[in-house]
Amino acid sequence: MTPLDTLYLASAATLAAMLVLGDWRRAGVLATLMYGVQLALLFTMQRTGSTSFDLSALGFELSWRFDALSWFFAVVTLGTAFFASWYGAGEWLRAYTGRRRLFQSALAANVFAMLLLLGSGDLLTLFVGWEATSWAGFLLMALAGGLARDAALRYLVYAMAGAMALLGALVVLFQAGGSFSYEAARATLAAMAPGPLWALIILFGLGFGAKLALLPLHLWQAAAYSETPAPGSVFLGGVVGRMGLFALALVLVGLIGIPHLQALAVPFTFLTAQDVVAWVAALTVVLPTYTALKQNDARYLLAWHGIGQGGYMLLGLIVGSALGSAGGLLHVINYAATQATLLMVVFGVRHRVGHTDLNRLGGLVARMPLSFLALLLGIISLAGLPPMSGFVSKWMVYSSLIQDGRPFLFLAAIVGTLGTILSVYKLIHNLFLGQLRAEHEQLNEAPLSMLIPMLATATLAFVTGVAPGLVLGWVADAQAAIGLPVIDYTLGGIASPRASLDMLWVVGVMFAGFGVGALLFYGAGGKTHRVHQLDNYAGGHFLDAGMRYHYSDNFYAGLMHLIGGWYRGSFHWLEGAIGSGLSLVAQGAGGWYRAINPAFYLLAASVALIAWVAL
Amino acid sequence: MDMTFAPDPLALLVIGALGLIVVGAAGLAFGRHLFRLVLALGLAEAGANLLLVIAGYRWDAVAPILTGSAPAAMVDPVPQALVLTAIVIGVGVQALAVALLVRVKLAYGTLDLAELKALVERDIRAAAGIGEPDSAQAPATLPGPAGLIGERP
Amino acid sequence: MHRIATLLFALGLGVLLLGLAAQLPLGATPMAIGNEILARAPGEIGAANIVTSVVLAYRGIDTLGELAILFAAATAAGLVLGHAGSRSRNGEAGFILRTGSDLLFPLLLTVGFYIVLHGHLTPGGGFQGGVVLAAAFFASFLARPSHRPGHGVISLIEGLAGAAFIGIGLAALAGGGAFLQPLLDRGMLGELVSAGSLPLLYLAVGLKVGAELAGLLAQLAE
Amino acid sequence: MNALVLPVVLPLLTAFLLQPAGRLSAALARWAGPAVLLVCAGLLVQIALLTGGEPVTAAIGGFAPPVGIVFYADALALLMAIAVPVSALLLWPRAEAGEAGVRQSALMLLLVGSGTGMALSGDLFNLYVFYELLTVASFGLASATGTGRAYVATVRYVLVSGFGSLIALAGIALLYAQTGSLNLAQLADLAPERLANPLGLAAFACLLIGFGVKAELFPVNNWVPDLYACAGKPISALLAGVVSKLAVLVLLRLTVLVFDSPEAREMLMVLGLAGLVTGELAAWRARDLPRLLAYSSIGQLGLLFVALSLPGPAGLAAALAVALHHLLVKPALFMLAERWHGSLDKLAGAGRASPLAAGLFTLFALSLVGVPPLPGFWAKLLVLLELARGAGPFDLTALALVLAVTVVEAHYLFRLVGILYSPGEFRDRHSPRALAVAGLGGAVLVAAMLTLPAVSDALAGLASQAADTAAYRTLTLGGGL
Amino acid sequence: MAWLVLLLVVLMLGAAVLVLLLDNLVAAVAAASVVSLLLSVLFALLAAPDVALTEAAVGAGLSGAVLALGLRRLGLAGIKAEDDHA
Repeated sequence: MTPLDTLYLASAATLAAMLVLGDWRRAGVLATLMYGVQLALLFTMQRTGSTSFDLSALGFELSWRFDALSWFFAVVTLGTAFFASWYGAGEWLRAYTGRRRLFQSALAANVFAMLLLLGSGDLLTLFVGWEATSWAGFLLMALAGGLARDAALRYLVYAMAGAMALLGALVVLFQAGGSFSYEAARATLAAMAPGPLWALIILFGLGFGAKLALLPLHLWQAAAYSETPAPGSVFLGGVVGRMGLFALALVLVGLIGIPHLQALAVPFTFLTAQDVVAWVAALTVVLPTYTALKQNDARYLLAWHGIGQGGYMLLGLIVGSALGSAGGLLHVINYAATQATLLMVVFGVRHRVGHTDLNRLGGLVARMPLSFLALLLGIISLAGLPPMSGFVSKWMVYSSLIQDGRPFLFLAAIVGTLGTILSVYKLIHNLFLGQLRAEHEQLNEAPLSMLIPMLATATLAFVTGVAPGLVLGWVADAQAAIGLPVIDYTLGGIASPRASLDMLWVVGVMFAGFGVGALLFYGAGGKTHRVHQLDNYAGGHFLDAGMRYHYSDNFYAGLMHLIGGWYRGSFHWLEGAIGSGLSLVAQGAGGWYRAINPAFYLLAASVALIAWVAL
Repeated sequence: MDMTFAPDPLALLVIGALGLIVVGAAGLAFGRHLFRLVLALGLAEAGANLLLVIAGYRWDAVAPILTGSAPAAMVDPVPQALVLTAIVIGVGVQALAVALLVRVKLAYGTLDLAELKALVERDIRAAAGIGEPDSAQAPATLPGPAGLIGERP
Repeated sequence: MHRIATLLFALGLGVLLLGLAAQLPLGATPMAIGNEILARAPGEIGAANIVTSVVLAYRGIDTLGELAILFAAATAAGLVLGHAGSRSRNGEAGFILRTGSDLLFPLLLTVGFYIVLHGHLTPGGGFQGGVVLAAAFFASFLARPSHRPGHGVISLIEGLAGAAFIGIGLAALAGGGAFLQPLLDRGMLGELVSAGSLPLLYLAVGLKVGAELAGLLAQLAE
Repeated sequence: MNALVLPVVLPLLTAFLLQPAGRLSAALARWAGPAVLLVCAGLLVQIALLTGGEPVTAAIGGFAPPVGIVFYADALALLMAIAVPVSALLLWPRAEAGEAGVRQSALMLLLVGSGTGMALSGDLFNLYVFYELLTVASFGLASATGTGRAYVATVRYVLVSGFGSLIALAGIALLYAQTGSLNLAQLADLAPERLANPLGLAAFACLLIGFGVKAELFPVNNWVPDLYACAGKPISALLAGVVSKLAVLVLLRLTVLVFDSPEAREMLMVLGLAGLVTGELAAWRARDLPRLLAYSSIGQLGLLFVALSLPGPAGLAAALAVALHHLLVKPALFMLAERWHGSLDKLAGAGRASPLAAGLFTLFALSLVGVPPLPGFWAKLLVLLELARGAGPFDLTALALVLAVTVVEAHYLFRLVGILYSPGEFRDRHSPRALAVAGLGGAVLVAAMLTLPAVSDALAGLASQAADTAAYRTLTLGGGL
Repeated sequence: MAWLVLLLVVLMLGAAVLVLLLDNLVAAVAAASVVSLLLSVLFALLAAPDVALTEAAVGAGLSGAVLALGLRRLGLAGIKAEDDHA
């Protein structure tokens, strides 16, 4: 029984427990504990290890093994699962009206499927894990029914299209290489001619891009992730999208290798394969972020950011330098913690208020201060400002872009970050700042069972921000596992000769500055005293309670008008075109069977057949 | 046609057989009235049978019946056995088809294929309980661009 | 437009088939099994009409299949027409038809049985004789629609004749040989009682086809 | 091994005697049919155990092939032969009173006898006769529901089958004119030098259209949707399940033994792809369950024809995997359709009303789409691997189309699963037998999944034996009794 | 012999086309029987007496009777068949 066996057994046991005890009142707590056990198991085992059993079917071997990369993603997965389950264990579960057993087992199935995917020992097992994750995700998303069911169905179409592209690539690779194992695949890919290699890259890109929601395939994610029940949405938003990144890292970087991508040129242009992927990632950073700006529901806003940050991670990874790829991989953990915190806060508000429509909220800071604090830490990390962890990984990716001499990509990243800052401000402003509405006067803080995990992930983001070294060790091992140059790091940050960062100093200086400012202010006898919201003077007269002076409706209307023009749902048009084109063809296909006089077409078909035979 | 050139009888027969099949097939494709389709089917089958018998014919050979006289070269008996079966199959199917036509006439009162197709479609939809059949409207296809869910248009 | 298109297709199909048929080895077919049967049949089966020996001996199960198809068609027609608007036609047909059918009935029966029993000697056999028998019963039914041949009797003859055919086959199987293996001695070629069990088989076929078609025609004529 | 003929002859004998037996006692007529089927199934299993999978032949009438007709029973033929009586027993139509009931049982017996004959026979015209018997029997059974629309659908089915059978007859004529023989083994010997020309290919095309009618091959399958929508669900399950596989088995024998040329395979692939694409797209637009299943059956058989066009034992293994998987799933789905009435949007809430049925439907949908652990995935994987091995222009387009169509299939199947589990009041027709058949199908599917290594070895053995033409020829022509 | 065959084939094909073109269905059935009859003569010429007898008895006789009875049953016999002419 290798350690990996015990991990898989524990995960399977969790699924079984949830299937059996799903409806039990304390099921949420049990699930959280079991995820905790799995996390502990993961930490006790070393980075690499393989299972003792492997299935063989039709002459193919299904084998599972862990390497540093899969271990790294497993940590993120189980961590997010632990906090999401904790978040959904207490008050939320009592208020949950859906079928508890189905929800708990769906979550457990998702975790188990993702562990299977992460530990896949060869391409066929990768595909089996990939399908398992897609279908478990579909089950989790389709739970809430109605709108969620449609969103889940749309996700399923994208996921199946991706899976089929992946299967096509696997099959072609198998025929060329003779077996599904990674080594054989690596050998055949190395020796492959540019033409088929491009086909494979496109197929793998489509396959994994569908789940990572890269640009052309991103329309499903926002709705699907937001309509899922709260803990599910936290888990999905936090980490499920990153499975695409894991697979891309495994295949594009691990099997094909960055140098090979750089060597592969796009015919008739001076772009290389690496540039193409980088630009897809860059566009995925920019466009969804500006769509996030337009969202009126906090959950959708954060979901659209999920897509943007996914593109960001791929951008870092594909740059291929030690600094860039470390930044990309580190961002997986940082963003998981950040997104989890933000989603927990938003769902906390939803738990209390009943909706998260940004145009009908405001001033909740007075009633939900701790949630406000968690959201504040989260948006600082999302925007990429010190002292939070988001800053560290964004800084690493930015400096690697500059070092590698890719000014336009850097520009795109900056524009993306600008969009992020604008939209997070909209989030915190419309939710917590401004005038408290009358109906929210008696609102009380999010329940304790939801508050603690929220704050825990926030502090986690803060701690990894202050001392990134704790996590960079895992990142370095992951880089080594897929053959990338390894980053050399210290507790405080990066110590490479060309760009160094020491967060301990940065945070120390920041707090020192705050300290000095506070000393000066309080030293000089300043006192702070509360100012009532209405103690204000606007537009020439005093405010009174009846008047609404805080308009959070259609925030950024001007900006929206400006960028609305050219971005008007171009991808929607693409999706719609494919949909209607397909239904037109289907109309024709159906016509064959509705033909009034089938024999006429029979005659035509037989003539064609015999003519073809004769020629 | 000058007399010396005697047309090769077998080629004529093949033309006859294929002609029958083609006329039958055209009748099947051409017909609107079910009864005429059954007739056309009978014709085509006759053509196929003729083709099968021709496949067994040998030049200047006699029928495969042993008469007391000297044993001359005989035609291949196997195709004839096959055609025997094929003809009776054809009539069996034809009789069943006519029986079915009687029932169709009783049920719908018409034997015109176009009308019947419409009537059957209406019945199937009624039996299944589908609403008004506006076949143009595609069922819930890929969720089209109903605007970004949750986004103010 | 539809008709022109159909004509075009018909002509196209015709030309193509003719093009293909030109390559047919007409008149000189490679009789791979034909010659062997022509050589072995008289000795091995003892029937003068070699086609009958092929139909009943060499390819016996084809004929069994053929019987079953006719039985299936009649049963299916019965199922379909079972109770469709069966208004029993009373009254007598015209005088000429009645006397004509009375005169013809015995004649048709003898011709029918002649064809059936001489199946192994002269052209004809169970199927053709059966049709003539059916015509005999049908003529009498046309003359007097009221008393149609008993439905029970017909289905009884039909069932038993079919069972007889298979029984003879099974007898061969029970006797150690293969299913439908020719039994009894072959007797003198050309004699009425020759070719072993073939005449019996053709008799069964004739009765079955006759009963079936009579029933079918009666049902259709209701 | 002359007892091989009994499973074909006994049902025919009982069918003939059913009518007179009905006179004696109604009970006898009612239970004679299923009893004989049990006996036949027992016989076949006993033969299978006796021969232990080694092919065995039975010359009809004692005449050694090629002169006489021969029954050739290798493992594949026996498997299909056993499947016929078993599925007929499972899908026996609801007993009707009196005359109609007796006639229906007789037709069912004829269908089983001819089906078993088609699986075992080794002679081309004998296959044609059994195929016709199967068709005529299915005409009667299809129109048994007695509704006006069933008659019209059956008439169209009769016309298309008639067209198919006359084309097949023309094919046999062309074939006989060139080779002078009907025995499959001898045809296999003569094929290389006699049938290599376009006329040989034309003969194959005619036979393909002829036998393709029941195998729902592209040009001749427009009778399928209306017939399965109007005929009784048990008979539709039987037709779509085992009967279509028998027709495919005949075509499989033809392609493996006689027409082994690349053009023939190309033709199969093109027609298969056409059936696959039109079937699945039409299913995507269907708005009532029976026709959706009918279109999906056309699509699945299209995939089967694509698999059939793959050369070599590996291609055959893929084809058998797809065929057996479809044989298992489709009848079960049709029986589920019997519990739920037609229109799709009327099925809302079925998940709550009959959770087991909805669960089974989801399981079958997952297997049809090809989700990994289920057998459906392994069958599709085999087909895709063989397509990739071919790597010709046809193969790659076929690969792309099969994958694209799977996405469409996933969408319409899981749109329906979504409807099943959406809230709504729903009461399904109470039919315990339908659930039993569907449950059995599901159980076998899961069992196949769990014992995958054993199943895959057996499949490989089956395929290599079926693909071994040399053994077929020596055993049949060598006069091995 | 060849001229006889030519005559018979032309007659047969003519009758076959007539089957499709005749408005009156009874006449069409009659034409079908004529085709069957000519076909049985051709079979006789092709040294296939068995088949000729079968074609005559079954093709001309039985199928003609079945179709005629069918017409009577369908009520289409005799009267000018209505809009069946496509």
